[in-house]
Amino acid sequence: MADYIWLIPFFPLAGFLFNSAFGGRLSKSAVSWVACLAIFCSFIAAALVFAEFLRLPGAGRVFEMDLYPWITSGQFQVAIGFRLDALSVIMCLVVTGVGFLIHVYSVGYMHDDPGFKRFFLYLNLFVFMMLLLVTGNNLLVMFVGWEGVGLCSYLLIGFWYEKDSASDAGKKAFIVNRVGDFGFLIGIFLLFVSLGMKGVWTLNFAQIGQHAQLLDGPLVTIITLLFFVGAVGKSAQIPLYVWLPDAMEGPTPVSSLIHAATMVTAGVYMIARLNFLYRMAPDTLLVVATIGVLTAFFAASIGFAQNDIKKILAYSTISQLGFMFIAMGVGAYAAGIFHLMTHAFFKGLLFLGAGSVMHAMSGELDMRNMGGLREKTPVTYWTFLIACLAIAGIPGFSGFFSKDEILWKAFSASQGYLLIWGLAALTAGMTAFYMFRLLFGTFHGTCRASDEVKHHIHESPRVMTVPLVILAALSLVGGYVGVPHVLGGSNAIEQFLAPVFGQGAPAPAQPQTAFGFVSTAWASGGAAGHESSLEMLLMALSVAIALVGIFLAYLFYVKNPALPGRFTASFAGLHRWVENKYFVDELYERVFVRGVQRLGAFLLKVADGWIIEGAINGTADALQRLAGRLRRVETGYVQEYAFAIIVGAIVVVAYLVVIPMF
Amino acid sequence: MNEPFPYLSALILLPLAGSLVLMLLPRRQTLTIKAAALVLTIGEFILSLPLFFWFDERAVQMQFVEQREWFPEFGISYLVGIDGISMLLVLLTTLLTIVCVLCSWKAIETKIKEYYVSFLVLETAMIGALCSLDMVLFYIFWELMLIPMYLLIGVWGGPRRIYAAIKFFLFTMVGSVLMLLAIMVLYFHYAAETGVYTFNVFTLARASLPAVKQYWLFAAFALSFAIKVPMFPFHTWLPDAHTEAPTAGSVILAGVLLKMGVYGFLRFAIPLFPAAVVAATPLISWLAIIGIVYGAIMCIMQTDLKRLIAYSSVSHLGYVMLGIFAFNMQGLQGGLYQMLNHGISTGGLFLVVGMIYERRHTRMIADFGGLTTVMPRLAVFFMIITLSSIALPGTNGFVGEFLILLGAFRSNVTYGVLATTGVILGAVYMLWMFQRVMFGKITQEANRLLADLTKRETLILATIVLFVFLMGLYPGLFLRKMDASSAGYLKYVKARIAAMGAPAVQGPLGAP
Amino acid sequence: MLPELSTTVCFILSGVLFTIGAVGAILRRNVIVVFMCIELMLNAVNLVFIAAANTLASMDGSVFVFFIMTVAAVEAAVGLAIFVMVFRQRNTIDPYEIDLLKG
Amino acid sequence: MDALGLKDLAFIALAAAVIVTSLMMVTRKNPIHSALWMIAAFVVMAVIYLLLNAQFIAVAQVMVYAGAIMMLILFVIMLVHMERGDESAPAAARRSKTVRIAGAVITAILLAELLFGALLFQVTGKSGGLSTAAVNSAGNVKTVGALLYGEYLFPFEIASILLLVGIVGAVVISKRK
Amino acid sequence: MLVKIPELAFGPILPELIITVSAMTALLLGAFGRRAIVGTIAGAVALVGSGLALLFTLSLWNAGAAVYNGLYTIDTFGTFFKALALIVAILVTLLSLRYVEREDIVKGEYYALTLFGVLGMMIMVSSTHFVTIFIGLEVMSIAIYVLCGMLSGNPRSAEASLKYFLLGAFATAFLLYGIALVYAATGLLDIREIADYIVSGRFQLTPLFMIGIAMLVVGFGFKTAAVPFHMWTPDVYEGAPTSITAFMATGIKAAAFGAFLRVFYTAFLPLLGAWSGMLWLIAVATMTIGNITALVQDDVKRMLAYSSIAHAGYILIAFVVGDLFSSVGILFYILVYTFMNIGAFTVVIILGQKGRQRTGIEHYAGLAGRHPLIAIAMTVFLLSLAGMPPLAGFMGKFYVLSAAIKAKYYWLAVIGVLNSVVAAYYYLRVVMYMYFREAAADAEPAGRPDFSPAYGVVIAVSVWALFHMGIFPRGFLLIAQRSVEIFM
Repeated sequence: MADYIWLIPFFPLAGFLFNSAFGGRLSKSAVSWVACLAIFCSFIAAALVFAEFLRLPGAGRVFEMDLYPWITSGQFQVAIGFRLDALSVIMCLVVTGVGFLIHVYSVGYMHDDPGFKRFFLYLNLFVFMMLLLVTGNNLLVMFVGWEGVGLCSYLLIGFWYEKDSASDAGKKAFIVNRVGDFGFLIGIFLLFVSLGMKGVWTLNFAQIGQHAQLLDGPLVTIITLLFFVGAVGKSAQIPLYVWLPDAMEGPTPVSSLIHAATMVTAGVYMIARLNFLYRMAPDTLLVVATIGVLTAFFAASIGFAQNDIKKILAYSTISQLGFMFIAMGVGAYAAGIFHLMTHAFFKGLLFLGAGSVMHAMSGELDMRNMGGLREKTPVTYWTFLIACLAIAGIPGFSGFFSKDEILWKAFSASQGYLLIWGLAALTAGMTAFYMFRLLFGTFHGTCRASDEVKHHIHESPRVMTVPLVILAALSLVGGYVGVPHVLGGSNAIEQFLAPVFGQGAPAPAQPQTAFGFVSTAWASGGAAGHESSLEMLLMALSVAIALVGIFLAYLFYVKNPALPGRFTASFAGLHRWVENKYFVDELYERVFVRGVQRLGAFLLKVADGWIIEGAINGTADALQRLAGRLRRVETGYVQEYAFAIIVGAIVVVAYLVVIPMF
Repeated sequence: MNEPFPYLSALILLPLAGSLVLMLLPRRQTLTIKAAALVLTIGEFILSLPLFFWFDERAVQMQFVEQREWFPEFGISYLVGIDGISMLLVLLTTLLTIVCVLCSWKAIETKIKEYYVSFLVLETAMIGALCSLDMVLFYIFWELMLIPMYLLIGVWGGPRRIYAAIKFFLFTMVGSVLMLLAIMVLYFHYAAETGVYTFNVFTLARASLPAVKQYWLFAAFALSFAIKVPMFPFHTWLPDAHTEAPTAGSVILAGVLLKMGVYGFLRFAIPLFPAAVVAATPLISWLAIIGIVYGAIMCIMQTDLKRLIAYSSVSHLGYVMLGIFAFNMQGLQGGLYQMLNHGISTGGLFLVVGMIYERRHTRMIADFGGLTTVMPRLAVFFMIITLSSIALPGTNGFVGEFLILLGAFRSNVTYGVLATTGVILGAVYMLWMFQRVMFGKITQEANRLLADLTKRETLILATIVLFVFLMGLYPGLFLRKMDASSAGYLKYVKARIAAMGAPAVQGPLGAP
Repeated sequence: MLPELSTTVCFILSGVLFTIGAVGAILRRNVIVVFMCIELMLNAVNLVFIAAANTLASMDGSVFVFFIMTVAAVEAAVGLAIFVMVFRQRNTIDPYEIDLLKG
Repeated sequence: MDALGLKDLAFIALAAAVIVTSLMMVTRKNPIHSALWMIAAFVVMAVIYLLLNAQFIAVAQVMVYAGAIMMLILFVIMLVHMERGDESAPAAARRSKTVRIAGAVITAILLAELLFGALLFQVTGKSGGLSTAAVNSAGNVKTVGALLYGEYLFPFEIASILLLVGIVGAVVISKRK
Repeated sequence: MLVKIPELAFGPILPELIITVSAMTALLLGAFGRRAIVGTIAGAVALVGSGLALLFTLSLWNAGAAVYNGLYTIDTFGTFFKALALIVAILVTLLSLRYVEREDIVKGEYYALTLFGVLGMMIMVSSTHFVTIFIGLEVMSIAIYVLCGMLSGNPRSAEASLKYFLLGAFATAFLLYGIALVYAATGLLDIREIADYIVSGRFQLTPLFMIGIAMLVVGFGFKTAAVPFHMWTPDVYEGAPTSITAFMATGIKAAAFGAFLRVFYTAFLPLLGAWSGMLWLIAVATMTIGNITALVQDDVKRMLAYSSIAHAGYILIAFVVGDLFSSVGILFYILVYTFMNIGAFTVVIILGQKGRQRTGIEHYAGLAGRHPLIAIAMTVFLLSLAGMPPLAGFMGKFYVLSAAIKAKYYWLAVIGVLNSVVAAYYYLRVVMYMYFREAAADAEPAGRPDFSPAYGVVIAVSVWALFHMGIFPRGFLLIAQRSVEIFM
């Protein structure tokens, strides 16, 4: 079976190639069938592997194969190779599963779009790249997928290329990601070269894992930080999150698939994949956790003041990704992956729901022009509600289990910190607030849309609602694979992932490092013990926070709709900042975009123009001027020519006779 | 006599003979001329294929060597041969020339005969320069490249073609004449040392030059090659030349001519002057890095498509130089590979721009926008080539760039990190360019009526794209060919450096 | 070996004459006078030959002078013909007015 | 040689005369006057040649220069009506001052250099076999003639071609169309 | 008694005799017939004469003899230059056939004078005696003075003649002064004897002698158009009939260099160190001023004049070096240079019309479109002048420069190559006009070029020679080497 794992990414590629070759001649539905079928095949294949894994003992749950040697240059030898283990198979299932649903949904959603076929081409390509990313057995194949999904993201964000905002957003996404890739690439180089200097020339995950102990601490810290820079870019963390909200310019299924469920989690996956390195670099983990929690909080705060439903979801995604990074940062890799999975369900669902709303509202996105959709689009409403509950962390829904696991780990793990937990918990409440603000604003109250729009409001077709329902079901039950021990579950997912992450065991002793004193100081308050009572207490606390958030939202947007206005009026300054996303985009625009442009203009004018060209043209001009002057010596007067001869004679005589005499 | 067929001589002479045939054809029969040129270039390509397939990829030494006495009293001989380094460049040349002939099919409407004659002469010169192992022979071909290119730019170029052509010519000539002197100094030095008069580059490399002399001679060689590459700050001829040249001229200029500079470094400057190489490595690396970043920043500011691509060449060739001067296997192979890539992808970009230009007669970015709507097929090709140019994994550009950066990183971490910033900037200018041309709404009425690619154009671009992916996904096919040569080359250069008693090149050289 | 005084005088005289001729040739504004100055320079040369021949007891100098005089005669013939031709065309033989060709 | 002998005095006097006459030739405004002064200078030089034992050349000098060339020159001067002297062309007027100063400077330097050589003159040359006495005994003209028709026959013949070229040239040039 | 009647050896001077006879025949033809056909016959006579003379000259290749009491010499060096002069004569006569017709030049005298000029050159380069050199030089010069003025009724031609005559006579005085001083210092007029004398113990390097050398430099510098004795060149080249300009630029320059080389390398080579520094300066000044001034010339003929000055500078590079290698370079360069210039001037002639030279660069605009073959030929000549491989101009530069490098005159070589870059600019400027520009709409009608098969022959021969000497220079270099071996 191991020899056939390359088929998993191959199916979508085949779909892509088939459609690009023959798509032009096929009907729309045929194209969409091929596309969906390709993904479904992948899903089946992944599921088969998963089933196989369940039969195998923990240690044997690794399939690895090299397809063919890719780049070979001296000691640098990299193959196109694949690796399926517990981690990647889960990722595969999520990607293909959610991906399949979204494909199906898209058949309905994109039905009238002129770029229908192109859309499915991109989607298939994307799934291929994503699968490459998660199944690659070495860093370079992963990087291929990494860049590939970036490309697809670029293409899909700019899908409606005629809209300037869309193509701008695509470009922004790509470039910001490239900033991250810069770190990622350097990380790869540094890792390869440092290992190479110890005699191990490899980029293969397994081999790196084997030989990771050859590297010394500071080096690992630097390498992991560099990788994290890549993750920050791809997973839209501070300071590189700015592309994700803009990415909502893409068609909504894209937002759902790429910018919520799969691609943006690639950073999380990468850290999980390289957990053996991160484990060796506690300082990096601290940075990861800090960035994660700050992003979570920061994005959530922006989510408060947005009115565009997709933007809110985008910030929420950023925020949730922050949670995953908290998990990574505190060493709770399994919890992070768990949250990744549940997040894929409910956030995918939320976006699809938003898409359904747009479908109903003739493309309207501004929450202020919605309201009261509950009756007209019941399926959307109910599925949306389930997703909101899941994301808010209401017990029983999937988000509850995964998020609480993270919070608990943040509190309890040896790398966990009270401050991080506190901020994360607060953010969880905020999440509940703005998600319900969204829910209430969209589905409750009176409809604020124009009459014409109002007239058209209708529930989406079956092909769209069925995926919604399936995802809703997953959002409901998806959490039960990771029911913690304290609630009587077995935390199946953590166990399943154990071969990859070890038994969730934290790194033994914290080496003293530069950050050492800080982390000890932070850690002093946390991790008091593992008593289940404490865990229960914290769980209750977080549920309470979530409920408070929901209540506040209810208060503000259902009970007393005037309140928000008054509230914003009294905090006008703060609101302005939040509403404008703290002017970060403007800052970046001013510093980087215009900075580079100004530098470029300067260089073009001064360096190229004045200095280099100046020197060259100056020489040419000087020659021309000299030539003009020499030409004027040639006066045409014969006696002056004779004069020159005499002068020449004098010089020659002087040189040959007079000067040697002295 | 069982002499092997002289492939290289045949390759060198076929286009020249072809150009003579073309000259005899009647001027009016343009179609015959074009067809003849096409047949000739395709024949040339087919003739060059044995080089690839019969190339012994395990052999370090030169292959397909031919040596004939030319001027024995002076030690000038007709000595040609190829190794893994030059072989692929020869193939690139023969391939791109076909593409150039095809893409000129409609674009060139005046003086058609002269145009193809120039092109064929240029091909002879390029292949000759790549195969020459005698320095005088090399120099002759090297200079011979100038004239047809000068005419191509000057006769069939854009509005400022005269300025550009002359600038191109003079820039290149300044460097090359000094190189000629350096060749002579070396020649006489060796003769004084051993009493043997020869221009054979491998024999000359055995000369034991004092370090100071090496510095001077290397400087002369390096200037010549650096102008051709072009390295910062000798690059200003390139934007003008590219902008004004006809499409095929730009393609061949970017595709092959610029590589001649790098090739010159590899074949001549580095093996001949090891002590100077050691001393100059930091300088050249820094110039390369500045070139990478500087070229990229310049691209951002350009309003003319061809100018933009020209500056991107500065950036890309900066990578190549950096890789080669890393003096390790990855850097060298990456540099070599990137040369091929650049030929394919930048050549492709020029082709695309040329196709747009043929339709609209403008290259100003501001005149476009939204072309995807009317030219979807072009958009696909353009996108792929653009992505290849920004080194997206899976395309050819990635393999080269990655290896170069890895090589640079191995030799000096600072170089590696600084050069990697080009990855970001590359995406910035390329995507911005693509967006401004292809995306958005059509703002100008003239663009609304543009026709999509014809079959001929599709064929051209499909060839390019085929290589983009072939070289990106299965680089082993090509890397293998240069493996032995590169390893042998590095071994040789390092032995030379060691023999000079010079300090090792900065950074961990390691084994190849 | 110092030569006789007369020889030295002749050499000095020749230098003076040559200089007078040369300077006259560049200063006078009549082509014919310029030509006469050149003849004077030739005579300075002749003087050197004769004086040297005398001192060195060699007749080659005298022979050379004979050839110089032949040449001078030929030059005079051709030169004056050229002056006449120019004068016919331009009605002047001021060398400062004969400047169609310049730059 | 103890004191200045008569011969030396004569040389110095003749030299002075040549210088004066040639200066007159160069400085006269009227070209006819210049020509006449030139005849005077050349005749005085012929005397010097005589003193230097070059009788043949002395005679030839008078015949060729004073006779042939001068007549030709005078003839041409008459022909082109140039007896009125230097004309002042505007360009010349502009330049005359500079040219004069430069001319003076040049005169000084050239003279200095040439005299520098002449004053340091030493007889280092290889002596020929023809001492004055030997030449005189054979006859100066005869000796020259023997050389011209003997050793120097070849250039002598070429000189005839040269004269032919001169004649043809002069005819071609001065022929009116 | 003293009369040493030389052995009348006509064999060795047969070429000279043939030329003389041909010249006189042409003269007589000119004198007795004025019809067009007579002129053509004169031309034919000149051609046949030159051709025969060339054959006989070449047959004398291996002969080495000093005839006429040592006043005339037959050796490989002289033969080389004689052959070159005769080749020039043939080519110039060929291109004159149509040109004199067009410009209505009196033909008999024209060919006669041309042949006399060639005779002068032949004598000049074959002499080892100052008397013969001088007489030869004068035969050549007088003929050329006249030829310059032969465009009757053309004030420019007359002016060129006047200027060349005045300055030529002026410079001759310097040359003679030099000879006289050398004579005074050595008592000798035979340059081989001078050489022997210099290396003998009795010789003293006196200022007088050095002034003599200096004056010789001035005299030869004038004939070879070296800076600062070059100023006549552009004016005279521009004003003279173009065929004569070609003759001057190639034949005279070659002959002058031949004599210059022979005198300095035979007589003064032991004193190389004393005068090579001066020539270094002159070489640099000549190249640089020639090239730079050529940059701004809008008249192609005048541009070629400056270029010929610059080329004299390149030749002087090798002259400075003074070894076998460099002498070979000089000869080869002169050979190459002859063909490039003859070719270029032929094109200039073709583009002219009666009474209008049409040498302004604007007349070359769009030539490639109108007359592609002429344009290609001109391009070949110009590129060769610029020193582009694989043309002979490159090989010429190559050898001259390598001579400099070999003798470690690095800076001279660097200045030389940088100059060649400057030169490339103005040569390419003409190419640019021919190919890149279209003739201005308001330009006078171009008319048909004045073409005749004879021009075609000249151009074809030149192009062939340039390619042949560029690609297979070996034979020519070996010949050159044979020629200069007599000095070393």
